[in-house]
Amino acid sequence: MNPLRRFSPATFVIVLAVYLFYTGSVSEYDLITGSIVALIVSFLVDHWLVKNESKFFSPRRWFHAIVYGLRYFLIEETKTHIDVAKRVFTLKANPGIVRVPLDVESDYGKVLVANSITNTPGTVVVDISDDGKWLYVHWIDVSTLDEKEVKENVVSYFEDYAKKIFD
Amino acid sequence: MIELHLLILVIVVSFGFVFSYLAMKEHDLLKALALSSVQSTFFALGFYILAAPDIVLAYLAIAVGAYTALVILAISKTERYEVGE
Amino acid sequence: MNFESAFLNVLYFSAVIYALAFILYGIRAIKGPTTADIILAVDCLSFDMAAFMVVLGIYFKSIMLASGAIILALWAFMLDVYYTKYVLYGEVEV
Amino acid sequence: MKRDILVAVSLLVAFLFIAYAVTVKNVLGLGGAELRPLGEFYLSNAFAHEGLTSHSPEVVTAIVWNYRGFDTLFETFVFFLAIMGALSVLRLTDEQEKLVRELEATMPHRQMDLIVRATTKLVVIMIIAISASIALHGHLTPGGGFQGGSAMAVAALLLFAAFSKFTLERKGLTLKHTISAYAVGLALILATVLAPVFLYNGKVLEINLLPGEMGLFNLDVGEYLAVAFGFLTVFLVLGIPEWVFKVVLRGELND
Amino acid sequence: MISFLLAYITITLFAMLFLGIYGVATRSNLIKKIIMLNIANDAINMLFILIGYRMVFPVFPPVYEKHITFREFLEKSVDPLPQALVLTAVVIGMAMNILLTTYAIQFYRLHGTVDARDIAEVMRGDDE
Amino acid sequence: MEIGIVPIIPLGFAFFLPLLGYFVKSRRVIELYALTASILTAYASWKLFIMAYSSEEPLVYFVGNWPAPIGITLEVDRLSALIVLTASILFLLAMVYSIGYMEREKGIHYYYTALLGLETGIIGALMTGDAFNIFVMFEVIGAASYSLVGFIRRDGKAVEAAFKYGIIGALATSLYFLAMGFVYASFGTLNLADLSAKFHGIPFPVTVKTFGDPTLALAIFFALTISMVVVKSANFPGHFWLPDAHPAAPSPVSALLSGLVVAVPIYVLARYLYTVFPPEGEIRGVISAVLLILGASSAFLGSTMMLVQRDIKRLVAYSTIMHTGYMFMGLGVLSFTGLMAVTYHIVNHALAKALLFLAAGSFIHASGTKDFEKMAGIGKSMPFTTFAFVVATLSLVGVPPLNAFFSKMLIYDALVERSFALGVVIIITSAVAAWAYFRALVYLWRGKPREGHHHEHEHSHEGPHGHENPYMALVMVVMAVAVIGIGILSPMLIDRLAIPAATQAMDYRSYIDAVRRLAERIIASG
Repeated sequence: MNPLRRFSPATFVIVLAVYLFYTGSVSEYDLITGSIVALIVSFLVDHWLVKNESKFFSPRRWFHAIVYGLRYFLIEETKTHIDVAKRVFTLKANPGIVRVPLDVESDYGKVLVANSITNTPGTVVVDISDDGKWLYVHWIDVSTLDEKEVKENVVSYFEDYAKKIFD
Repeated sequence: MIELHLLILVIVVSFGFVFSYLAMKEHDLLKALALSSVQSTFFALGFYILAAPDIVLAYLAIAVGAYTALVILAISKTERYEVGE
Repeated sequence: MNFESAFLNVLYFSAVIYALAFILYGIRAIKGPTTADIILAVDCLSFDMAAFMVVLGIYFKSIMLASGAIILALWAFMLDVYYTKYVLYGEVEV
Repeated sequence: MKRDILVAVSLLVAFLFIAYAVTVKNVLGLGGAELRPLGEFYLSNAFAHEGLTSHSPEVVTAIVWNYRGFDTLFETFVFFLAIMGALSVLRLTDEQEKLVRELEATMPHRQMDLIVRATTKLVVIMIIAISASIALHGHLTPGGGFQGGSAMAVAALLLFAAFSKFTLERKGLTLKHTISAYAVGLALILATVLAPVFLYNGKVLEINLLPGEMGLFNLDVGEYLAVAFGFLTVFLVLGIPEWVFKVVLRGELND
Repeated sequence: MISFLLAYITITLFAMLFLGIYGVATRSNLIKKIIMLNIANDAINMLFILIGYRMVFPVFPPVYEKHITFREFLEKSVDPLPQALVLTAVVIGMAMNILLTTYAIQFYRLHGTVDARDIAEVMRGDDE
Repeated sequence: MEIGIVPIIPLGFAFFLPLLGYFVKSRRVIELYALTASILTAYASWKLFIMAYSSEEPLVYFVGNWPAPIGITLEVDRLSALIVLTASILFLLAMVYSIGYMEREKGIHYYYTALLGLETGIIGALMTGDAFNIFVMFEVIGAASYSLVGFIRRDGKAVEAAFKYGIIGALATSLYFLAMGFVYASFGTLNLADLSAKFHGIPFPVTVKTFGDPTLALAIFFALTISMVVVKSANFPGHFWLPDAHPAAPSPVSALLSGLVVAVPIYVLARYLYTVFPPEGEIRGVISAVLLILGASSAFLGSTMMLVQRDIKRLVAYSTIMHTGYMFMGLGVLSFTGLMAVTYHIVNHALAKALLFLAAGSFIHASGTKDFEKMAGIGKSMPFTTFAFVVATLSLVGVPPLNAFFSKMLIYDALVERSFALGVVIIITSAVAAWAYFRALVYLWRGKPREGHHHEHEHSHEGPHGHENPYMALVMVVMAVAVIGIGILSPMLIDRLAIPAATQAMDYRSYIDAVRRLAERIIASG
């Protein structure tokens, strides 16, 4: 097999970026050593980290990722924080674990959805089924048990973006 | 202002002492290990306050990383509970 | 009131809150009836500590000290994975 | 129980004596604002342009590998001996190794769930990059070979836990490779230590092979490789499932 | 104030050291012995670093950065030698941990116990 | 020759032995590699010995060309050169012996790696002139000896002994590390010559003043160091690991552990007590009394426990406790005769005790059991081994023409200078030990083979062999001849070796000056 096929440009970029970020300086020495390290690592890990290189370098996906990040941290987080704070003071809570279907195909998309759900207060992902099709979510206010409505309330906002970014 | 550093250190060593005492008294080794990792984390903060970034890097990798993994491995290969007095 | 002093005030405030959180986590780690409680407390304590370190780093105006915080956050993740795997499967590296 | 009390009482006496000496007499000389002269010497000379300098702005690394490099060489040796001691307890002959492979092939692989695995992938890559950065910047900013190497080892441990040991072994990471890489790291250190003796009739550990600030680079890289693969070697052998090892050991005991 | 705080810190650290020694001497579980040994080592390391600390503010780590003058660095930086020594000791401590843990595991494989009192019985049984 | 390269030789060879062992399966290659390493080391230490004895001052070597208080100094005087030579020769012999003894063990490269590591640690600890470096070297010795004790991993006793030895040794060296803290805090330096200069009020470059309360710090330092030495050299309160650890190791390793490893802490204590901080005033009396009491009690303990042993190696191990007790008593006198006697006794004891363990190991190798009541009558079929065993026991008991007699006599002289009662301790314990050895010898030589002797083989881990291995016999004969030869030449050797060594070790002024002159020159030239 052609050894050059093992080289993964996306991994190279990620490693170099992390290296420079941690070092905190962009001198000649850093660039050279960083590139060498990134080259070695990207040959070693093959396409294990990033399966599809073209997806990684697509500007459209990056744009969605940035938009999602801003909206998530500025709007969604604030909303849920206020909601949970209200519940704390009024003692209105109806906790329970619900099962939610998951439509995202890629692994990273699933991780993004699960972590986004966990990071917003009020909802925590407890488990994921072995085939990756179902999420088990602990929800502070189980208002409905209908699958579609649950999905609408808990997952769909994140999932739309996850699909745009990773699928 | 140096008192601020020393006050944080006082908190660090007090927590360290309390948690290492608890670790000694605990019969469940997994819990004892968790308690001693609390102590390690506080000590990392202590090294940080004492202006020793090199030690912090080495100590964290050792005490929070490799050492914990090693002891969990040992517990999983031997017994989890210490036999009481 | 200029920006810097306001920022420092916020820092003071957050440092105090982090320190209070230490105590709460510490209580949970001491009391925690099950092992899972203790592990969760250790985990939260580690991340809390990392954040506290960053705050202190800003306060002392030293970038160097922030690198420890990044490392601590990463290591705490490893600690969780190990505990979890042990509690779930009994053996770790299989 | 009686012995416990005896130990406690004798320790308490020693503790009281030391507490008296440290607090009342201030034996440790704490609380001063002045440096000890030796420390001051290191601080003012470590990165000077001439004189007894080691050209390194990171004074701790300068002491660890340059001024007191002999200590650190032997510290690496202690680490090496400990790892070889652990391996000698867990050693496997060729036949036993084959038996272990056969038995392990029958085992289910317990990976953790999808979310943990995907997160681990990212975190591991980050840790590898950070560990390399810590190690290669050892002579400029806090860090050094040992810190970087142990960080790298933690990345490997994370992989062991989230995926299984077998996943890595199937990818081609075996004991043979780790031992070879370990030896490469040690060879780099030893070459840097001994080269001055043979090259220009210098002394052991008189490091000026590379110019200026780069002097400690070799040792950082060597120690990084040595520590990372030393840890990996031990954990690869320790990770053999318990019942497999017991079968192997029983075979040996019955011989 | 400073001397009181320092006295408190050192005494607590020494107490922790002796707690660790007491634990090594009296706990019967081998893994527990290792944990207590580490606690004792941690206390010693912290004491060692404390020796190199200086009562100046702000205090710098012994790493020269471009944005401070050399004179300031010399006046405000802590003693680097104890840190270098502790670094050596930390590595050595980890090496010992690896070795000791391996022996504990191997003993469990042979005799099915890691408790010192059981070990004494096992050993007596072997002699006869 | 470069002095600094002596401890690097075994280290460098040890680094690549595991790799070699992993890829080359032939035993001969590995044995040859290890032998080459130890021959080179022995040659280098012979050169070192010649240099040290032909030079008036201690040899000084600045590692990396960093002068004294800044870098690490190797400082070799006659005392350390003598013990380095003994050590490296013993290691060479032990490795030749191991070829025969370990012929049935698997994973032999780990064994030789640890053996070379032990050699590195011992040579390093003897040569170094830096207090903290001694800590590192103790850990090297420790790591190597723990892994050697536990090498026979199918033996539960060996593994348990290795763990016990490991945890107590790690704790002891931690205490020594704390002692370093006190030294650095109050004297501001770690170099031995510099410490001595500070203690005697002699000026030294770079470090100029002391901090805190040096007298009290010195007291705490001695308390911590003595507790470390007590544990590491197996004297009375810290002796409990030795009777388990030394017999459990393979016999050549037991020989080295008993002969050399317990002597290194004693050498270090001697260095501190005689060269660096010769105690004065109140502290002198306290240290002397502590050492004498501990030494006498461990001598009594060792000799009485010898009487009740049935395991031949445990018997010899208890004898080691007795002899370290003697060395402690010799140090405790704090006089020139004491140091000279201890120096000479370290060399003689190393040789005789190693020979005794090797002979015992040879019996075990041949009979497959450790119990000498079960190996009754074996002596007649193994003439060389029995000869070696007899020579070694007679020497250790103190029979006149053999080597240990002279050093015991010197220790006796030193003790009688202080008090007659202390001399009596040596006589009584020697007599008890003689009785214990005699009992063992009678079994080995005169005893009738017991019924069921051959069934014992299955349970022992070192199976039966039947005849004397040529490598092992060769080593034992060489050593027995050395024991007799040194004994006969003793009056001359004491004059030529022991007295100059002790004189130079007590001459702190030349010890400091040798370092200071060189350091001042380098610092001035910048």
